Amino acid sequence: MQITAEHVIKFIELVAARIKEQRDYLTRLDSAIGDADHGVNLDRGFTAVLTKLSSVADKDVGAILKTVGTTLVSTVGGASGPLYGTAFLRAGMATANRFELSGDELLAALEAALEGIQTRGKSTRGEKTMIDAIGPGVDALRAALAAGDDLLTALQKGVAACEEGMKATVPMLATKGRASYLGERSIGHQDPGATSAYLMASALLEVAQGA
Amino acid sequence: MQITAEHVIKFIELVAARIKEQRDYLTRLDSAIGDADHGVNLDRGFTAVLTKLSSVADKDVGAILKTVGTTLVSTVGGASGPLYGTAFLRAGMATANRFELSGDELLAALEAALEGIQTRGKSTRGEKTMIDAIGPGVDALRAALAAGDDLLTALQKGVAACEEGMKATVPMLATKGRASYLGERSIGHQDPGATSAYLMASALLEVAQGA
Amino acid sequence: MKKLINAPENVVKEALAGMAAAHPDLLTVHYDPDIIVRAGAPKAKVGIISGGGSGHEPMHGGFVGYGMLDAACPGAVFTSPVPDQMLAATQAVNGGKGVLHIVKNYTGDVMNFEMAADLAAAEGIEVASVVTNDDVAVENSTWTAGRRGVGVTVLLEKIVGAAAEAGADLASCKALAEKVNNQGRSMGMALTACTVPHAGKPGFDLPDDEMEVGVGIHGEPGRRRVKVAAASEIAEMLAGPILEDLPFKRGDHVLAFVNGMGGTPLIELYLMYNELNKILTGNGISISRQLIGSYITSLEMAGCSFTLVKMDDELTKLWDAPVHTPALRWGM
Amino acid sequence: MKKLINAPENVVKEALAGMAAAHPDLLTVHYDPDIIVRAGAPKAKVGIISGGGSGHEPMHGGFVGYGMLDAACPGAVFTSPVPDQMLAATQAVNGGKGVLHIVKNYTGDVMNFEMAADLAAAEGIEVASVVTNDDVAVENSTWTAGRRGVGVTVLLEKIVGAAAEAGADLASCKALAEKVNNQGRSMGMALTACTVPHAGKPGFDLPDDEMEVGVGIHGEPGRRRVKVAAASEIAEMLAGPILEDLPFKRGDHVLAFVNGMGGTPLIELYLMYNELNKILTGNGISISRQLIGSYITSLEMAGCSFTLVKMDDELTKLWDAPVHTPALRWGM
Ligand SMILES: Nc1ncnc2c1ncn2[C@@H]1O[C@H](COP(=O)(O)OP(=O)(O)O)[C@@H](O)[C@H]1O
Ligand SMILES: Nc1ncnc2c1ncn2[C@@H]1O[C@H](COP(=O)(O)OP(=O)(O)O)[C@@H](O)[C@H]1O
Ligand SMILES: [Mg+2]
Ligand SMILES: [Mg+2]
Ligand SMILES: [Mg+2]
Ligand SMILES: [Mg+2]
Repeated sequence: MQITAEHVIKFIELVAARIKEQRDYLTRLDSAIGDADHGVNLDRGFTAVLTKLSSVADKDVGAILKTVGTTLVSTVGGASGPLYGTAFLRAGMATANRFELSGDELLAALEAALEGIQTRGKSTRGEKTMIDAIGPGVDALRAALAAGDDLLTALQKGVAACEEGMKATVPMLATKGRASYLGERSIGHQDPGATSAYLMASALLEVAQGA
Repeated sequence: MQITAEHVIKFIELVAARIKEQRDYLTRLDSAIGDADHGVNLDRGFTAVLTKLSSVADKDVGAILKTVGTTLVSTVGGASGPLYGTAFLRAGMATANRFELSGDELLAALEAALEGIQTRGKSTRGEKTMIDAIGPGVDALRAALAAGDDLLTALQKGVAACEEGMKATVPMLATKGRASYLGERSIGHQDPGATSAYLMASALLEVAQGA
Repeated sequence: MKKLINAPENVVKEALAGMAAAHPDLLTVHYDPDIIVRAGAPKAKVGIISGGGSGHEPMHGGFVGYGMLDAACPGAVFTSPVPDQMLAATQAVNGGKGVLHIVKNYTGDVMNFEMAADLAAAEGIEVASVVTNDDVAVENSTWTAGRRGVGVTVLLEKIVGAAAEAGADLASCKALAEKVNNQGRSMGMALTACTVPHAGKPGFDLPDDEMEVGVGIHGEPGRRRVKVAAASEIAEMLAGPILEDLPFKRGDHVLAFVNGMGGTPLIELYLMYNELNKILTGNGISISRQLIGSYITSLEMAGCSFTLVKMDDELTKLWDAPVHTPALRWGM
Repeated sequence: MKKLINAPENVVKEALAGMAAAHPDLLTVHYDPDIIVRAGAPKAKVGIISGGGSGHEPMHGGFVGYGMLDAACPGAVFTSPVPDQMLAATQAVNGGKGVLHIVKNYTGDVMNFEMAADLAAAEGIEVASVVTNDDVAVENSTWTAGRRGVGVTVLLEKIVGAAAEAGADLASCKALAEKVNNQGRSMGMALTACTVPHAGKPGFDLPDDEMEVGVGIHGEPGRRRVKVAAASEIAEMLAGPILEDLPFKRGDHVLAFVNGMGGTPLIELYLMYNELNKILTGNGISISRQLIGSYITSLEMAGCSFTLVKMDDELTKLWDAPVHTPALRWGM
């Protein structure tokens, strides 16, 4: 199977819906070790994204993702705005002019997104951030595709790894983002950004499964 | 029996002790319909009075009461400071140079005190203030003495009337003092000033009984 | 009770010590009796003094300085000061042209100031008094203690202070103060109660979905308790009774004062100012001057009050005149 | 949640409308992207802009005006503004002499300002940035996001704004800003949590007998939770780490800033100033200038922070220079 531009539109719509559903949950997580705005931030951003989607409905995957990225940068703010914004922008650059993505192309786009977050956030794994969910997810996807898994199976493995990565943020000591100000007190709480990253990953899988 | 200057000193000391004991109770009453300071105000005043008592220990009743009055005026503040201050000042003026008070002299001093409060506070009975306790108390004392009761019996009747007067402030609508700002909402609460007035009256009785 | 204090009985004196340390250029603090006296005030002017319970900061001590008060008398928290303080303040600022006492209409304040005025008069000092009573939440009836003095007091102290600085005599200062009081109206509300340090408990219990409308500045409950409402509705509840009362009409220019009660963030005060501005515009009244901030407070109470004073050229000029105090400063 | 607001999503815009209505002489508000721009600023000077989440009022919008900021970018409550705002503000204030971005060290603020600076640079506008990081509660380690920018930001905006007004070039403004940041340290504490309007619940639960020490300005918990203590002990907890850190020593003169978090009454701030003054005096450090009030806040949080900046003649002169903004005004 391939991921089409239409799938990408559905994926973005599903992410927007999931974020709205989970808005208060994400905000509650951010309230424990941050400033209680992560869910509100992303909901504001994806609500704005929804109004832009119709203008790119017939565009290529790259154009769609770039529009998502610039809209997030312009509406989310906080740490997650530039980070997710950059992620979608980089993924969009990696998929310019493509209307369908193979597994390897999808992987390349996700790698570009991860790379973008790390550069923008000057972060590495193990710092209790969104990349502790995205990183393992991308690794698992890469390994599965390399092992010859079909895209759906590979995505399933990727999302499972992403979920594990999200849960693994609980015992971590935060050394990036607002949670780092808490020092030892950041331990024992799940990172909100890792949680929203997992929500996005599972939305991607759901769209692929429905395809 | 007569009320001596020594009794008056004991009376003031007992009032100071009772006020300190009941400080939080008086403040709680004032919190319901006022500004939560009546007990604190009187405790501050009578604590200051205690430090002055030794300087008038061998003086006449008038000198003692005037010292109490000026000290209250200078340390209590609020509404109760000028009111109780004036009351003790006027009682002191009525007992100048006296070392012992007969029942009638005591009555005259209390009448002067009541008169002073009413003039200073521009208040009449039924407005939910301290004079709703003091007024009936003075009336009952006057009636008992006129009927030929001995001083102790007359004082007992006076204090009982004072207590009834205090309780009768509960259903009253306040039209003077801070409680008047509450309008109808002042109904159902006992007036703090009437309560402190009753505390003072019963302290006087207690000293007379011990005499 | 959570407060940045040491012992409740030392709160006022320790805060005064902080003021003395912070503003030696503007004021001097004297203790026992506690008064705050303007530093280096010219003697040949009418002295302007005010006072009241503490817990309303910056009022009144924060208004001592050039163009406003010559002295302030801070009582215990929410308790009128004692006559000794007003007498000492009157003596300290008297330069022979007389002293104006600015008194908020509360039984205690009025009586204590009256006693002080009598004592000062007995010393041959000419004293005049004005009693502010701008709170429309209280029915103005001869059967009650009358309306409370609230927000107008701050504006009046600025305006009359400017007149005194410019050389107005005692009678003119008193007449001006009465004019400002007559042309001003206020009303306040509270989202939360406040805790008097000595009492240790909030003055009233307010459920999470209710507020008090028509409160004074002493942590006492208001005229009525209603469900918490949107800012626009709260603005109507406050502005409505103010506008219904004398003396505002279409075409008027007003000084609009949106005041925080002590625990209200500034973002909410600006939001309320926006609501007030819309209401006034709808009534054909324009705001020619404004003051937004927590200037007459009730400890940490959350809530706000509106005060409107009808302005004319005289009042506008005096409002704009230079002032330099810890809490209000412009033109210098 | 009790607040003087209408809908949570409109809080920022409605408060901005209030600011626009209140201060047309000082500033203009533009919407989408939301920025506050100084009215009538001279073009031939370095533009000074800052920004950050809302909920910290008066910072930053209240500091727009003569001698301080040329524009401010208010984000959603406690959320860094987006690059579009900083780009628009940079364009609005650029007069050809370049624009200084004053950024508080938070991941979000830094990244969003960086993106805006890149975009502005791409348009040929010269941009320099300074990142404040004065909060000694956070360990200053390369392994963390570094220290937060807090109270020093306010003082820096005043001082650098004065330099820009006097004609300093972009490099000098940046160097001056770095000097103030290097010479300043802060620490804060909270007695209560605050509630982000959208969240509807306090950011943390704090028992009645506990407080948070080492808090930032975003309603997040602090470094540690301890039993509520006396003001004198709290003052030690805040001043101690500040003094242990660089750069204060006996004989120094400092600008002392006692800041309220939004829900703290002024009487408590003066009491805390008294405690701070005693501690500094005991350490041979003298306060040559002070600022006391709620200037960098966390909505209705109760608590306070101390900021000390080591002063010299240059900084003192710039601090004393005239300023006219909604929240700070003197000399004019
Ligand atoms: N430097 C960083 N690198 C990667 N992710 C980060 C970084 N800083 C923060 N994050 C992520 O951002 C999330 C917080 O986002 P959000 O609450 O929207 O922004 P803010 O922290 O500005 O309030 C964190 O949970 C974390 O996953
Ligand atoms: N005008 C008045 N005449 C008589 N008593 C009054 C008057 N005003 C107030 N009081 C009494 O004073 C009491 C309140 O005293 P207190 O709380 O110490 O002063 P304040 O009201 O200034 O806080 C009231 O309970 C009432 O009994
Ligand atoms: Mg956050
Ligand atoms: Mg009282
Ligand atoms: Mg009182
Ligand atoms: Mg945030």
